[in-house]
Amino acid sequence: MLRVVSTVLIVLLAPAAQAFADPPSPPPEIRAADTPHDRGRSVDLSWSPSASEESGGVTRYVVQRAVDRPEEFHAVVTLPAGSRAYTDTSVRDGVSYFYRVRAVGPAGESESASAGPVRASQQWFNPRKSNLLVIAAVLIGGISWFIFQASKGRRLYIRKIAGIEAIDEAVGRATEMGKPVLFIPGIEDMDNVQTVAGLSILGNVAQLVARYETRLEVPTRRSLVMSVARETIKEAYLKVGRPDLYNDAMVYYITDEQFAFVAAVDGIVVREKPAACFYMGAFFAESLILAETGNSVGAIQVAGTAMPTQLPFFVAACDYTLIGEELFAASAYLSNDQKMLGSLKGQDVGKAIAAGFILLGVALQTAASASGNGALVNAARWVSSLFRINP
Amino acid sequence: MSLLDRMKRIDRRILFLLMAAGVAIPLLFRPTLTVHPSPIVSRVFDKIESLPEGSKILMSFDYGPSTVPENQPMAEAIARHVLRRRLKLYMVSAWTTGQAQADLLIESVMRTDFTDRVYGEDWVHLGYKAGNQGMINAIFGAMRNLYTTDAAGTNVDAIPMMRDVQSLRDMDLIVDIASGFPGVKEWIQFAGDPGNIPVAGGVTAVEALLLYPYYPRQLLGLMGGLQGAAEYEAALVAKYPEYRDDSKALQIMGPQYVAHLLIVVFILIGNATYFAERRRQKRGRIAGGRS
Amino acid sequence: MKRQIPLIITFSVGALLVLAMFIPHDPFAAANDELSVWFDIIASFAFILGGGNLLRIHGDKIYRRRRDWPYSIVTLGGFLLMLGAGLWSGAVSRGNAMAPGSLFQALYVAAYAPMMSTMYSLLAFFVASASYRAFRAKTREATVLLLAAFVILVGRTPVGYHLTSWIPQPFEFLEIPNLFGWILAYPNTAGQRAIMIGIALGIISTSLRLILGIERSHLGGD
Amino acid sequence: MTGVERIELWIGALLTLMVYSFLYRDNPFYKFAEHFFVGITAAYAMVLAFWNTLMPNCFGQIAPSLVGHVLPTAAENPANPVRWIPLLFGLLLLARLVAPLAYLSRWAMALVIGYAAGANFTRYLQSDFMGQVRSSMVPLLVRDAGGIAYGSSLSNLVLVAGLISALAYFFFSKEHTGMFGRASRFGIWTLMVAFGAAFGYTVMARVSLLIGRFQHLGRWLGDIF
Repeated sequence: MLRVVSTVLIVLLAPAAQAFADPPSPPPEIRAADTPHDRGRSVDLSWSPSASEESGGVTRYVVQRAVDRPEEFHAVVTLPAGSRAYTDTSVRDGVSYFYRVRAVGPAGESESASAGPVRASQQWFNPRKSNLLVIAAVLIGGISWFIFQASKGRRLYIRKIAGIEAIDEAVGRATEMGKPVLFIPGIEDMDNVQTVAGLSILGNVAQLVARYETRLEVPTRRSLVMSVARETIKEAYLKVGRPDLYNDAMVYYITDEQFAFVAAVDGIVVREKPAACFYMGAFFAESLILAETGNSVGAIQVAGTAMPTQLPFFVAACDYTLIGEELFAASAYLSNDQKMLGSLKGQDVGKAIAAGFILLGVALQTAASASGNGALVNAARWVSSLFRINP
Repeated sequence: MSLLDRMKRIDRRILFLLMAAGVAIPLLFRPTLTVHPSPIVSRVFDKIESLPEGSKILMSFDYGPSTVPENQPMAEAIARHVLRRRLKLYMVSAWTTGQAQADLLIESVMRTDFTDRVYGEDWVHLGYKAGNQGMINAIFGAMRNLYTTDAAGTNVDAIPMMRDVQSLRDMDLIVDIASGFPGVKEWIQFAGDPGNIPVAGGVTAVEALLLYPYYPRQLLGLMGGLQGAAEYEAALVAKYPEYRDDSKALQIMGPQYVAHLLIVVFILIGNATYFAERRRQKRGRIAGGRS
Repeated sequence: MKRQIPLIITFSVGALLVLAMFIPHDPFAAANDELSVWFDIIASFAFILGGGNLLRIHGDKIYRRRRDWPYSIVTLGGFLLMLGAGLWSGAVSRGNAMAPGSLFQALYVAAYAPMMSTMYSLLAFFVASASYRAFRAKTREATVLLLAAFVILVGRTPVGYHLTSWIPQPFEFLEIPNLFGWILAYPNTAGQRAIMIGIALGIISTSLRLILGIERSHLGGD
Repeated sequence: MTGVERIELWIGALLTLMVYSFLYRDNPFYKFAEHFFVGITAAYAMVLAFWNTLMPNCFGQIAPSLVGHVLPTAAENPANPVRWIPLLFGLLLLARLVAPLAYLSRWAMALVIGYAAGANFTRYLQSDFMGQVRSSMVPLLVRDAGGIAYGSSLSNLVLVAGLISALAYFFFSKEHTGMFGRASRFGIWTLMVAFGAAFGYTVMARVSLLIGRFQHLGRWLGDIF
């Protein structure tokens, strides 16, 4: 049995063994250059494959590097056969490096000529991001223009946002019933812009609450949000002339763990039985737990979030929901600050640009696909490349 | 009280009870089901299948115990696949709770099926770092800015497979197993897009929908929920039949299906009640007008 | 002054990070990396601030004998137990508080993890009650939502396959499993994308307002 | 099962039942579990932040030799005095706990907000604005080997029409009347389809969680009997 196996193996491996008899031929060409448009500490290498690679004579390539002179090479990395390029990110800026690639096979190894000297350096501008820069500039320009217009006193039209009237109504009802208002500014930290939007809506709700002398409960999941919420509410109470009604205890930190926070809020809801619940900010899975618990005590619920995953649950379980961008719009709208409204108008410019370019791209793609015309294909490709992320 | 009134005012605790029974009963009987991988899952499997030996895979554990039923089977299937193919596995976590999940995976995969793979050469556990997307941004620039040691406190310079890793750009694939923020989206925004590194995800069903718009250009592929996990397991078992008994997701699809049908029935009854009620009101209004 | 300094800090940090996107040269590039770590460190202090507030709130509740005050003892007990265990476990195992076998890790496995998963799993029940109560074809929009949900729900089960497998070949796209994929890939993507583009613009303009100091409600009064 | 594992299983199962009791109504068992949960999680976050971030990246870089007693690796790196700055800001944050100095915490807050605004600005512009616009440039006429692919063409039309009209819905500076109003109405429908799909898709996730808990309780019951 053993003999049969070994005979078969020898027969099978004989042709291959012949190919392995000689060491692999060296990679014929190697190029090394500073990685363009980067922050330095990086060199791009590329090489042509060893002629022995196709016949299986190469199993791996070893990239080697020398400092200052093309002597004393040290291995940097070992790469599998088939590799053609490597980016060495373990170099220092301003140092001269030489590189060579060693092809290693079953029958030995051989080295390419050395490439270099090459020096890594930092660049002052990344032209690959120039389209991003242009689009950013256009958006910043658009938003700033309308903010400027607004600050000069030009009245800007902003349509009514459906959920906003509901806020007034809900606070009103809580007052009539003598029950508290619950406000949750999302469960994310201050590094989430939705939290900022939620807090500016809180500022508005707090003014209503102060005016009606209703009770307000704001449990938070983040201590930073608690700090900011206190500042916001204090200012709102001051604005409507009721600083006497404010006290720190209405805003409190619970815990950073999402579901422990939810457990506590659920407890608050069933024990305090708020007549109005507001959920404004970033929410995750807890959206439905909160909304169903709020519903079970008969509260009017108004939600607003830019978390697409949770919108369906709020839309289904709450009385009113601010969808996505409406959350940001509502925070600007409620502030009644002309500059904020101006920036809202600037956002519309962004949407118009998006829609315009999508339609242009679609038209060109369609025309190109219908006619097969080379110029149209190029035009379509060019328009699409304006929005490329990774050139 | 008529049936309609009773249905309208049904105590929600009865619905809760039905749901519990709908899951518990099929869980006891365990029916077997067949699952076929969909393209969005196959793309992840095929990518790992096609990478040359020694390629570097970064796996981020961005979930906690609460989504273990969905996320852990995905993480295990990926880890098995990666180690089986002799690729290098780098484990990190952007969630406080993720590190413990990685430890559990080490127990159930590395210490049971792959005892011959060496820590520090075939796989490494770097642990949790705070900072959410900031953490991704930081290791995208330079890995050692944050990860000076692995999870056990060993200096990374003493770990062989960390020697040729300077930044995230050195990775051949990022697989993020996630259930929220930060998650796949942040890995795309802070690593995949700026560095042109392929990003694949394994997420809860909730998150999956949110990520469809990134697929296929910015996101290589995606396992969505238990179904996605079951599909990946099915692909893995088709290629490596020895993993049949490890397929946790495939085994609990039965209760899933029953619960789905139960919810469909709830929606149907809810609507039937609503329409019956509306008809009654309409009839009442007409009658009132006549008198 | 109380307001000027924070506004200057916000502007410099925000503008620096935006510029770093386009300027890969130091000091911008290095500042970008370093700021990420700083943010991380400040966020860690926020946890301490949180712990401090927790002690204060529950201590006050116990001191004043507010409603349910005995439960505040439970909170404080759990807090101090976990804190002590964590600091101890980390100190004895080179900073790895979650080292297998430590008290901290045991508490995590025994109490933290099960309660977290259980709270999360309440969703299965609430999804059931919400589908009974809220998913009703009250308006045309609600009907569209309901139909889409219905197709996806059924499409995820083998029933979806059996229900419509009789549909003849040219109309096979109407089979529920096919419809399921189509809804996800097209109308769903269209809706999600519009939301994403809108949100991106909302975030861009809010960020801009923050950097420029136009939005400053978070800083409170003077 | 070891003794420790058995204790863990029992504590876990009892706490699970206490939380589930909330589904019936609020009760002392739930209150106990809720308050205990809040306490341990707040400490958990603090502990991890301390050992994983503050010690290695802040204190360990300011005073390596001092921290080195507990965290030996910290002593291997030279001191990095730049990290005094975030430490200072972190302490300013804690000034919130001292009433007269509370305003100083705004400086730290300002840094956090500046970081968030700066980091989000370009990221969202890149991935969610540009990336999504680009991916939407699809031909309305798709060709395949056999000529025109009507199915894909129609699907692309649905995608583009749905997207543009949903964008119209989010247009705030124009009254939703006439042609524009009809477009935004169609936009709402597209959004509703997306929401419905999300709801239907999510159910699977929620049920998985419940299965996970039942399996845990099943192990506990198995241990009793």
